Amino acid sequence: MKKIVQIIKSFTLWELLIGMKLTGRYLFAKKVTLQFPEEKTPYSPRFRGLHALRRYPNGEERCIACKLCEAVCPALAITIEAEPREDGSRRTTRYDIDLFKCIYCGFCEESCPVDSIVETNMSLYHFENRGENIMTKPMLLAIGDKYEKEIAESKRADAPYR
Amino acid sequence: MIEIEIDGKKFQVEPGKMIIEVADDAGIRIPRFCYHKKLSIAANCRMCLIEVEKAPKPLPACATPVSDGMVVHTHSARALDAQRSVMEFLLINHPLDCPICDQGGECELQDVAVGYGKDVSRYTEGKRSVKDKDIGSLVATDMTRCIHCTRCVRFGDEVLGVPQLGTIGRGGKTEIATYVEQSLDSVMSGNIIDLCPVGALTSKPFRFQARSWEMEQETNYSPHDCVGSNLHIQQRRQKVLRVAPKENEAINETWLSDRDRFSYLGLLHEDRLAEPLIKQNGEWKTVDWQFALNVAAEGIRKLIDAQGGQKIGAIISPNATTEEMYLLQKMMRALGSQNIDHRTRVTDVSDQKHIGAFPGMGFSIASIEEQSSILLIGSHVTHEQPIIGHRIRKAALQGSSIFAINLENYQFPFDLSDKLIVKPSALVWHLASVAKVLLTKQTNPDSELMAFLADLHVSEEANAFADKLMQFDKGCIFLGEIAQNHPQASAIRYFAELIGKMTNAQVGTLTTGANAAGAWLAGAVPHRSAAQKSVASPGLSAKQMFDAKLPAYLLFNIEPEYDCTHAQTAINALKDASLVVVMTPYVTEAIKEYADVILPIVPFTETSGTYVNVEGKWQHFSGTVKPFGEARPGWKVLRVLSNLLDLENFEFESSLDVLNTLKDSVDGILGGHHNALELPSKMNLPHEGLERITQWPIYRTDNLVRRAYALQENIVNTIPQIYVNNALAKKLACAEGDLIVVSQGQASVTLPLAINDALVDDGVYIPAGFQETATLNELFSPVTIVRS
Amino acid sequence: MPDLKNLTLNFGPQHPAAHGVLRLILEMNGEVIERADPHVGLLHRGTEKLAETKPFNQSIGYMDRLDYVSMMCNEHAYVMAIEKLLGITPPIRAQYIRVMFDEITRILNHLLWLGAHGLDIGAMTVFLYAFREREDLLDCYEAVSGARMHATYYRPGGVYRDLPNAMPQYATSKWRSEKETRKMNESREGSLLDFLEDFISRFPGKVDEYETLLTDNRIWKQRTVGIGVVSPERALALGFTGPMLRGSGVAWDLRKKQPYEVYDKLDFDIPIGVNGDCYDRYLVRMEEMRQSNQIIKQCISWLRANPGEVLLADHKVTPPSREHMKDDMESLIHHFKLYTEGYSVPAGEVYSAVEHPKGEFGIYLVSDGANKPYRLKIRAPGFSHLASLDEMSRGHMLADVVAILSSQDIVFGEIDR
Amino acid sequence: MTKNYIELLTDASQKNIDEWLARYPYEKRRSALLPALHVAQDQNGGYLTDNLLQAVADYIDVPKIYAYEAATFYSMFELKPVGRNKVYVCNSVCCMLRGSDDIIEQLKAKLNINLGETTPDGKITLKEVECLAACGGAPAMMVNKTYHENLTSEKIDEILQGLE
Repeated sequence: MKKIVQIIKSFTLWELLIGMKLTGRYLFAKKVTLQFPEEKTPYSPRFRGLHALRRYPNGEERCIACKLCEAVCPALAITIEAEPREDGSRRTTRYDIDLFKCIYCGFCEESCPVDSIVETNMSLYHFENRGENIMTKPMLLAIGDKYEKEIAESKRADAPYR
Repeated sequence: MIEIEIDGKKFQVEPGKMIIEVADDAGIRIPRFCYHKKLSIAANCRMCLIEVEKAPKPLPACATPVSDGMVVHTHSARALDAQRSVMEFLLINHPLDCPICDQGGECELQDVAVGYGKDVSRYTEGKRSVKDKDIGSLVATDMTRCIHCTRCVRFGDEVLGVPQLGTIGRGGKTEIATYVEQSLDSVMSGNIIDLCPVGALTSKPFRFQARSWEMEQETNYSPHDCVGSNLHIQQRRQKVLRVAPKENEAINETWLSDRDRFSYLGLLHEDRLAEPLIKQNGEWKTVDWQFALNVAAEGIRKLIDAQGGQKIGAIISPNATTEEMYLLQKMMRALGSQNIDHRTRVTDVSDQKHIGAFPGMGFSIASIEEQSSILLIGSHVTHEQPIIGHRIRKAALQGSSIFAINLENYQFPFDLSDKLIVKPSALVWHLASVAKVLLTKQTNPDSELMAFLADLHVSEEANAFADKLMQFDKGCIFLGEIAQNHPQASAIRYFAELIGKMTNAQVGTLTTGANAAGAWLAGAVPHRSAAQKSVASPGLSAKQMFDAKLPAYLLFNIEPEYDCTHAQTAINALKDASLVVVMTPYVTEAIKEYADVILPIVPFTETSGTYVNVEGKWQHFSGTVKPFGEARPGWKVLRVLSNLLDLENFEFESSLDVLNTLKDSVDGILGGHHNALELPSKMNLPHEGLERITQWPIYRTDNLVRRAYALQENIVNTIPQIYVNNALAKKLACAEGDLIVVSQGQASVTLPLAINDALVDDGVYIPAGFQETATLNELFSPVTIVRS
Repeated sequence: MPDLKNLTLNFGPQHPAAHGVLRLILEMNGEVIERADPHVGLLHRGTEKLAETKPFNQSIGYMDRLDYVSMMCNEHAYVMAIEKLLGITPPIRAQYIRVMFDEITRILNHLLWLGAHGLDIGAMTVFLYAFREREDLLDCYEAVSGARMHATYYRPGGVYRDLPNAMPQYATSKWRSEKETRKMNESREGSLLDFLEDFISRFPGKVDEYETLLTDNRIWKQRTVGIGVVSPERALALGFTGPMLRGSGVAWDLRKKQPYEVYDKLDFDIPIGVNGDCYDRYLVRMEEMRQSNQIIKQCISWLRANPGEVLLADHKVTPPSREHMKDDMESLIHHFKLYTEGYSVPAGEVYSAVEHPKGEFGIYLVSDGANKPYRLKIRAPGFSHLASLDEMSRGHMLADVVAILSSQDIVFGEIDR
Repeated sequence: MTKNYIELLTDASQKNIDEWLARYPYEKRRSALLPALHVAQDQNGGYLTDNLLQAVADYIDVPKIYAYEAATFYSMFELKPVGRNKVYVCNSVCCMLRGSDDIIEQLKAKLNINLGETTPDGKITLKEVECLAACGGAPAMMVNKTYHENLTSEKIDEILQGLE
């Protein structure tokens, strides 16, 4: 009996028909794809994307040139130079992140004692020319200024876990 | 010898040693803050608590002497518990500064906290804060971070001998402070940066520049004085950021003078020359090396064809490396000139053929501590060679008697048993009279000498001084900068040698510059070529070259207006010369005025080379960073220039090649001895009236130091003024700050008056090494003063 | 009869079926493989040497990039090696989280393998289906670590952060109404565990779908049954591990044989094959996904019931919380030192291995007492699998090489290191 | 120009210090610092000035920082002008347990000043000090150079009355 069933199935291409039925069902099912870029997948507040340097609400830059991020960076992507600012405080004169070297491990953000360097949830950026991969201090601060609201929100959401 | 046991290991130790010393020798690590092997024991940090069996409480390892049969546990539960508790206490008031603190990463407090402390704090109360102190241009303070180990206080007390720091207040309100806040006026104050285990005292010029883990360090040697202090040059991305001492018990122990520590600040001064320059039709043009060297070689060749090789003079800095000295003298001699010298400040060279392999010490720096008596002649040793000054202080603390014959009663950090403060022109006179007194006490005095000194009137002071000198047992005599630069230097040497012979003391010369010994051995002197070979007809000394107004000069790493005696003569001679080739790291307007070709060479951090210190110790180093711009190491420039001049035997491939060629023939030669000096022809009577006294202030000694801004701003740095004592100021009816004119023959300078009561009567101290004073010529000569 | 010569064929290193940068030198007699010589090393990045120059923690991120489809499992072996040397045990909750993510990773890996395997043999659909499921799991990765692939999530002493209590949600757009969006967000209303639970309840059905498409499919069977047969003896001799070994009928799984973390507390089965051909290896992996689903389910219920620490509170090794770091001295010092110098690991050597989706992934770590490894050796399962390609494909047709290669589940990140 | 600060010390003070100096060998002359500072303080109406510290240091021939260290360490030395009478209340463990807190409160209220302050009429300076070594008679306080032990509220009123 089993054998007969198998022969019938074999001749009727049964397993292929079953498969077609499955794919046929999906043909009419709702699409799971999104209309990028108008639609985007949701980002976790922990997302590690493009870097930014943040400021305090009073406009003072947070970074104090402690160089922990530079030290902890496994890819040696961060280069910092510092000197006393006019008011005697410790500030960077150079803060470069080489995005080609960066491995987005998030250690810089973890190490930062003043929540200055953060990885935002921006993952969409591109370069057109050689050299644009180096993010300088003004560029990083500009990103921080522009997206401070979003950054603060995601950092707040994740704060209880850190 | 007694036996003790530490952590299960048995040790045979000398009684009287502290446990921590035994543990350190055995490599057993005990945490500590206040203990430092070069300082006295304070036992106030309590970090080194360890368990000793049968003792009721944990004991501080730094202050517990060993005893027979002692059983010590450094890592027992009890010891660790004690250490953990102490650590918790120490951190109670420590501010959360790590991220902004320069010490972070090389901080003993961090290391010990991680190694021996708890990992979370139980302290929730407020922390104290302490106002920062301004203690000068070299050391930055953040006193809130202080943990009161008092290392800096003890350093000032014991090592510098100028107690300026102290602990004020009590308990939780203790602070380290200077007495009503003043700058540290010491030439070794930078060492408190190394001593401070936390970030309370850090280097001001280095502030916020880099973290310890970013820098790489290379061993190098001090390029400023004849001591040859060992140092670590620390660089990041090809920029020297810091200099730290390298421990060498035989030379600088763990210390470093401020000059050696901070001179790196001048390395990348804006004067640094990046590319060769030549003067064409009165205009300066930047050219490439090939072109510049060809111009220089062509000029030299033309001059030799026209006037002969002996018409060229070469003057090299005493801070140049031995290799550079060797190559330059070899080149000069191959060109047919014996005119090479490194003694830019020396006037009197009449006895040069009698000087041994090199003027040096003949005994080791470390053995200075063992001398029972030391006589300083014309030497401000603590400013000229701070490390030697420190060794002399250590000798004094151990009971040696220190004597001085000087032009100024310098504030030494040790007590002088006796001193003679004399006028420049009376220096020889006084030495001779001391010698005479000593001579008369000899059983069998040299009759020729006695006859020579017969007319000499011996003052009461000299008599007493000589009497005390007689007690010399094992002693030494140091000839300082003034003794060497004095117009009668050879006479001074003669009498010093004579006094030495009669008092059983060795005579040492504390030479100027880092490499005078190397210069003599390499042949950078007019009367001897490399390896002490005498030349048939000696050439001219540096001063004689300028006096002779030669048509061509080669200058290597010097700035004659600052570095040379008779600066004005030198400048005039250079301006009149038809060819002046200057090899220098720094270019100034003054150099541009007389030079025809300027070749950029590099300072000591960018080249490899060798310094020979005053003991005759050869110290080779390799370059720490890449040369600045197109500048090249001096030895390479000299080699290529020699090649372009078609000279033979200049195929050196590395500085080691050069060194080996030289060293094979001179290895093991010790300096310091003077062979059969000759009696001076006659004794000049001391001059009546005012006389100039000249010295190179500690931070004006060479082109690198002069450009180190923090040293220039330091309180120790002399400012160009005219210094006289109170009595003279009164006589002149002048007050401090009045502008006055000092004339010396035709030349004169106008500068404010300053009072220094330590100066000899009738002595007018006008420091050298400044633009303002370069118009004067003679270092020690009569002057006249009028109010401006 | 013309004179026939063997043809030497260069396969890769830029061939779409080469699973990365494999360069395969094939000696062919007509269409029959005489010899297959895989050349490796084109993706060599010196991970082992690099690790010698960095503090221990800084290399975690590089472990992700070894087998870049089973990221957290690589990390797992590495942090376990460090933990063994340090003599520390992570909190039990961290162990459950690790096991859960190891199994998520296993599903991720097998899904990718399934898709690629299908593509190689000519089945397009299953690739799309597999990647649809991968999205959800990558969302879990992102929610917990912030990265969809290179997580850098495991740390010696536990995992960096606890599981989040909220999942990010879709926003409305001009393409989707609020109602539709709400529907999409249905599974995202709760915590990560809720989201994951929703997934595992759906997932067995999805596996059924894949099987519907493949298991009985005659083309599939023709391409895989009896292809690349390895006997149990040869499998052991060749150093096979994981599904490659189990496909040949050897019941060997580190999760059972040398249970690490909490595997001994979990209920799951080890599937094994019979014939040791590509088809059996396929079946084994399909069943493994179902078993992983089972393990995840158990982990979820445990994690729900047992909140707690996920990182050891020993701040000589793990960084203190940010709150502490900002207001107490000891914590700040430890934070500073941990992120610059790292911790020192007692001298010694250790081998730690995990049952990686591809087999036994091992880390051999030698410490001389410093803050960075003295030597790090990575045992990549794929390396010995690839080495047997010659033996497995000899006598097969050219097209079978592709099937064999993809049934080995080769990823060059780990082979070239 | 260095000023001669020693002149600030009166002849009597100098003589007094000489007596102290005579008790110590020359190398240990730093030991005379403490009594010498007392002498200087007494001479100057109960407090020391910077110049006086310098004078004492110069006189004993020790670095001035030594004098400064000692004067800031001990609570018996005042570096600011004080009242005619100094009231030092002990607040170490024994006295605290026996109620010195109340005594301090009472004194503060009565004199209407805070710790470390002087009454506007310059009569009394109130200060809290560490152990007076009178634990047996706690609570204790020192008024000028007299000890008062087993203090009670009434006793304090009495003592304050007696001051001028």
